[in-house]
Amino acid sequence: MKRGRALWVIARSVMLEAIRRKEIYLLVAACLLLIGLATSVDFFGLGGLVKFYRETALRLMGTFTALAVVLLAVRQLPREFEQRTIYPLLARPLPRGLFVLGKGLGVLGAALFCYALFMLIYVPGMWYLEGDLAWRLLGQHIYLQVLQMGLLTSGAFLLSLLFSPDAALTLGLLLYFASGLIGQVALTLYELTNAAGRLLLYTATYALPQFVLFDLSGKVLHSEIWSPLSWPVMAALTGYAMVYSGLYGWGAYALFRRRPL
Amino acid sequence: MSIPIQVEGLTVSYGRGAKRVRAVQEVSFTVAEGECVGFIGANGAGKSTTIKALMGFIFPEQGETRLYGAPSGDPEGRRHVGYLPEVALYYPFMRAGELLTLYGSLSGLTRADLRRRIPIVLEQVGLGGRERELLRTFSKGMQQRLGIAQALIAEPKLLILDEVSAGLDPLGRHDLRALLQELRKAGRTIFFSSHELSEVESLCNRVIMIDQGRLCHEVTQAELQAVGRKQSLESFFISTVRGGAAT
Amino acid sequence: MRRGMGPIIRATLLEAVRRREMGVVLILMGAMLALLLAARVVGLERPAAGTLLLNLGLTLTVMAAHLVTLLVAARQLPQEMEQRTLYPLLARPIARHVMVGAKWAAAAVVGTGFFYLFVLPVWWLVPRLECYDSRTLVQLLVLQPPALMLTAAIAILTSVYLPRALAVTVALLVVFGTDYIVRWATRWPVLVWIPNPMRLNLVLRYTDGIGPLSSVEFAALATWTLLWTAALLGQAMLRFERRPL
Amino acid sequence: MTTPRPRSRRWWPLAVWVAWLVAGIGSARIDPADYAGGRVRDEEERIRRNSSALAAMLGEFRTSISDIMFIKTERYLHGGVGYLPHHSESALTAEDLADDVDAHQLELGMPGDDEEEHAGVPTIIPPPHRDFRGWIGTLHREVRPWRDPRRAHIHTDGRELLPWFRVMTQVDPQYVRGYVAGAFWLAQVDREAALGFITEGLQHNPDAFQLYVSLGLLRLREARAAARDNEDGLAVANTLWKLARDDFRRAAALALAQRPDDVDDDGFGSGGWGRYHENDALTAARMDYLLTRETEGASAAAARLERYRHVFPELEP
Repeated sequence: MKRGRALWVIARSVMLEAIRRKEIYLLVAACLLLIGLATSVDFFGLGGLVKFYRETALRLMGTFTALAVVLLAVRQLPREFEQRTIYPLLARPLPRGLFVLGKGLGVLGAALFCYALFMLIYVPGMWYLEGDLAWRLLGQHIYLQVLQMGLLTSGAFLLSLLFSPDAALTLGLLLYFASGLIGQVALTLYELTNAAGRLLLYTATYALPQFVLFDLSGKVLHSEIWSPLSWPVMAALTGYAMVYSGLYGWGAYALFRRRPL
Repeated sequence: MSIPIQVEGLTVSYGRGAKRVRAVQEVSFTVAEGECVGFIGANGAGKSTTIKALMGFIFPEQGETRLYGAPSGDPEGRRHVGYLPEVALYYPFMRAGELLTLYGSLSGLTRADLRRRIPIVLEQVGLGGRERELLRTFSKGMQQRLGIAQALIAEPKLLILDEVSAGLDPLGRHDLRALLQELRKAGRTIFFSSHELSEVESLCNRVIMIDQGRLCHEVTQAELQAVGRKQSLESFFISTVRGGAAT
Repeated sequence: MRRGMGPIIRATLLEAVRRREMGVVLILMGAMLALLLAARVVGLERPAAGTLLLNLGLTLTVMAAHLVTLLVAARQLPQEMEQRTLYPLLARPIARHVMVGAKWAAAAVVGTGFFYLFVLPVWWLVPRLECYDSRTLVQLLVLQPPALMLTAAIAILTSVYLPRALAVTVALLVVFGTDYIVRWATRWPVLVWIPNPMRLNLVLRYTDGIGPLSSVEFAALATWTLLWTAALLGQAMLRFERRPL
Repeated sequence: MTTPRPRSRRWWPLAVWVAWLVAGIGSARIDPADYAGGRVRDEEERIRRNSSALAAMLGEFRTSISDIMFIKTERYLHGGVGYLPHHSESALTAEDLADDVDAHQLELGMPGDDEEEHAGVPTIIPPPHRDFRGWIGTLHREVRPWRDPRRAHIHTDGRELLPWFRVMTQVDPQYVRGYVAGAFWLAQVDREAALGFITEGLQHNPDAFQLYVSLGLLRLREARAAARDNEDGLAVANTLWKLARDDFRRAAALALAQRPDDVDDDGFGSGGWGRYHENDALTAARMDYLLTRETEGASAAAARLERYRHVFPELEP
């Protein structure tokens, strides 16, 4: 119970900071502006065309949430060191592992807040366009996005302890946005390379987070064709996210634990 | 030669609308060549704001501040000034020598000047031989010493020091006092704020007191000596601020 | 160069080299070079594959150079203010706009150095199996420094108005997103007043085997970039001069 | 208030505004990506560039956003499944439209319509036996729209492609290909709107003969509908036939004027003239001949045929 409370207090402070610093609002505002631009396109006066809106909105929400998560996550731990706010915190009877976990949950909470704001716009937008919300697929998509944010947060924490905040930011954004591309290039290169190269590609595929696995937007978009994912697949994806988030998070904790303050 | 420091009717506010707060109101004073003036006041009285306005870091709502006749904000006025900020961190990725080279070159020193001056100022502040050390390894007190060194590097005619003895150990404070005495004797003009009133008492020939953004008292050397015979500057300051009687 | 710029540029360069982020990007770019080397050793059979690798390598180099420039530039002033290292600097007889100019120049120098460090190895490593116009390559190489100057100006401008993380986000959106946004300008003409450093990216033009820009086009593009840079940097200087610290 | 800015820099704000204003105006005029390959006005060039597997993956690296949108329409048509580039349905040219005036294929929406034609085109996400990633690959195929390439393609409602055609032509009004293909899909739901769309395309590209071909074909379709539906339909159809004939005639005239002298047997010539141009030009000439025969009689048609056969010997009565 006490630990739970400590977790909550730390997580809440992260969320408070995120919300008070207004960055999230700007991200949301920019996103909404772009979605607004998308809906302002007149489609020859035809009604019932929802895929354009769906795709634009889902793509923007995914991108902006990821941006918010990376921006928030990479600065959490380094800033505590830089501004020396970590001393009064760790002067309490608080294990360092709990501290990292609380920070991670806080970032996740802020990202969820962000995503919820987007959904507040997306869902009425779909109603307005009289499109099918495809709520089962959409629900699965949102769930996978949350898993992805967890993965991104733990990865960003690890990066921020290995590198300076700006380097971690650069790397985090690069890994996230180029993840799909890296995967596709690896698929092609695998055909071309020799045994050593193949081993390298195989290792990289399993070491790097595969963010492409958490983007169901393609199926949400064409929901009239695709059925929701089966439970075993959802379970496997959940397992993947848990294991990899756990590994990165544990790595971050291991570095943080041994770090002289 | 123009007057080192002139402050006339200085008023500075922070914030906007209903949250607007007057930090300094109609403050006027001057500091003449060769004077050593202490600037004292309680926390939040407006000392740092006045000094920042003097340096051109913030802009007055009303009034004017001048350094050697040039309005604050004009780089020319800062040509002969050495300044120590209230709280400053110095680039952690630099070495002490590199930092002083940076500040020295900006003040117009040549390479030859720098080669000559850097060991001297480091020695003066008690950091002799630490030229090659990275600043991230420096303690708070050492950073403060380095701050004094950067203020002195270009042999300025006027020194403006904000909370000069903050973070120094007793030995450091003693050394600092000796250094300031020496500079004063050499004819430098010194204007500094401090909470160490004994320091102010022993160094200054004039003390300016500020309370809630307004100048509340100016103590000349004669008065200071008179005060010194009866009571300490500290008790005088407390009675002035609390009672408002001394004016 | 204005007096006072040199030492500030030097200090910024020192920081860029000594802090670890440059190391990371260098490692990443090194990994990419290794990949290209592998492709060269294995041997590419289809000319189109060579072209795409060349396109990818050059594009990533250009983007990484802009990213580095942007991050270095957007960090400078907010960090100096946060850490209060700005006070001892501005206590010297240098004007504030010189300080902004120096920070801008330093970021552009870092980005340009980075760009040239990688663009030539990339170009050399990828087997070039199709016909490319080397005059276009020269133009590509010449136009990148102004493009990076523009990116630095965008980042500096956002950083004098916004807190650091926000400045980085907005600058990222402008630098990498404008290319997409301005293409809507036929519908919303006001969008042409968003700067677009990626317009000077001639990588695709080069890998498509298209000839160089005419001298008029080239000069127009260069002038356009300088104008943008001047406008943004000038605005940043004006703002910083008026900003209470 | 004291001014922190020295007098000498008072002109700065004005200079900044002027620079900003001029730079913005320049933005509208200077675009190094504005060349035949970059905006891919030339079909042959586009197919060549996008024909490799890497091209499909790195499509996002292209600067031509209209081209990216065009590729997107192909994906939409296949329910989001990404196939390696091939000559797919939405990549229609005016020539394809001519073969398809009845639009019998267009009541799509179900898989298996054209199995013969499309099965076997490789997908961008490889099938299990060609994927080294093991279970990550399996998950990838589950999460993303994917279909065994040996099976026939899925086809979705073509209407949903329309917003992209609208946007791509707004973004790049010179993207003739977008007008042609967009009008084709639009005609399925609203012929009036399709006519308007082509007309808009012609306003921006008065020399694009492909658009006149599209216009003629649209009128032809309208004429057939009129003849079928109305009581006095034949009269209406007659008028429309004449209008269509004029469109094809104008298209043929423009095409012949633009056609370079050195077109070889494969339809390649200088000035970016490719097989697609050649086929569209040929279509224009053929349709002009047919409609002239219909509306003006055999002798007038023969005269036109004679004129075109100087350029297209393969044209036969």
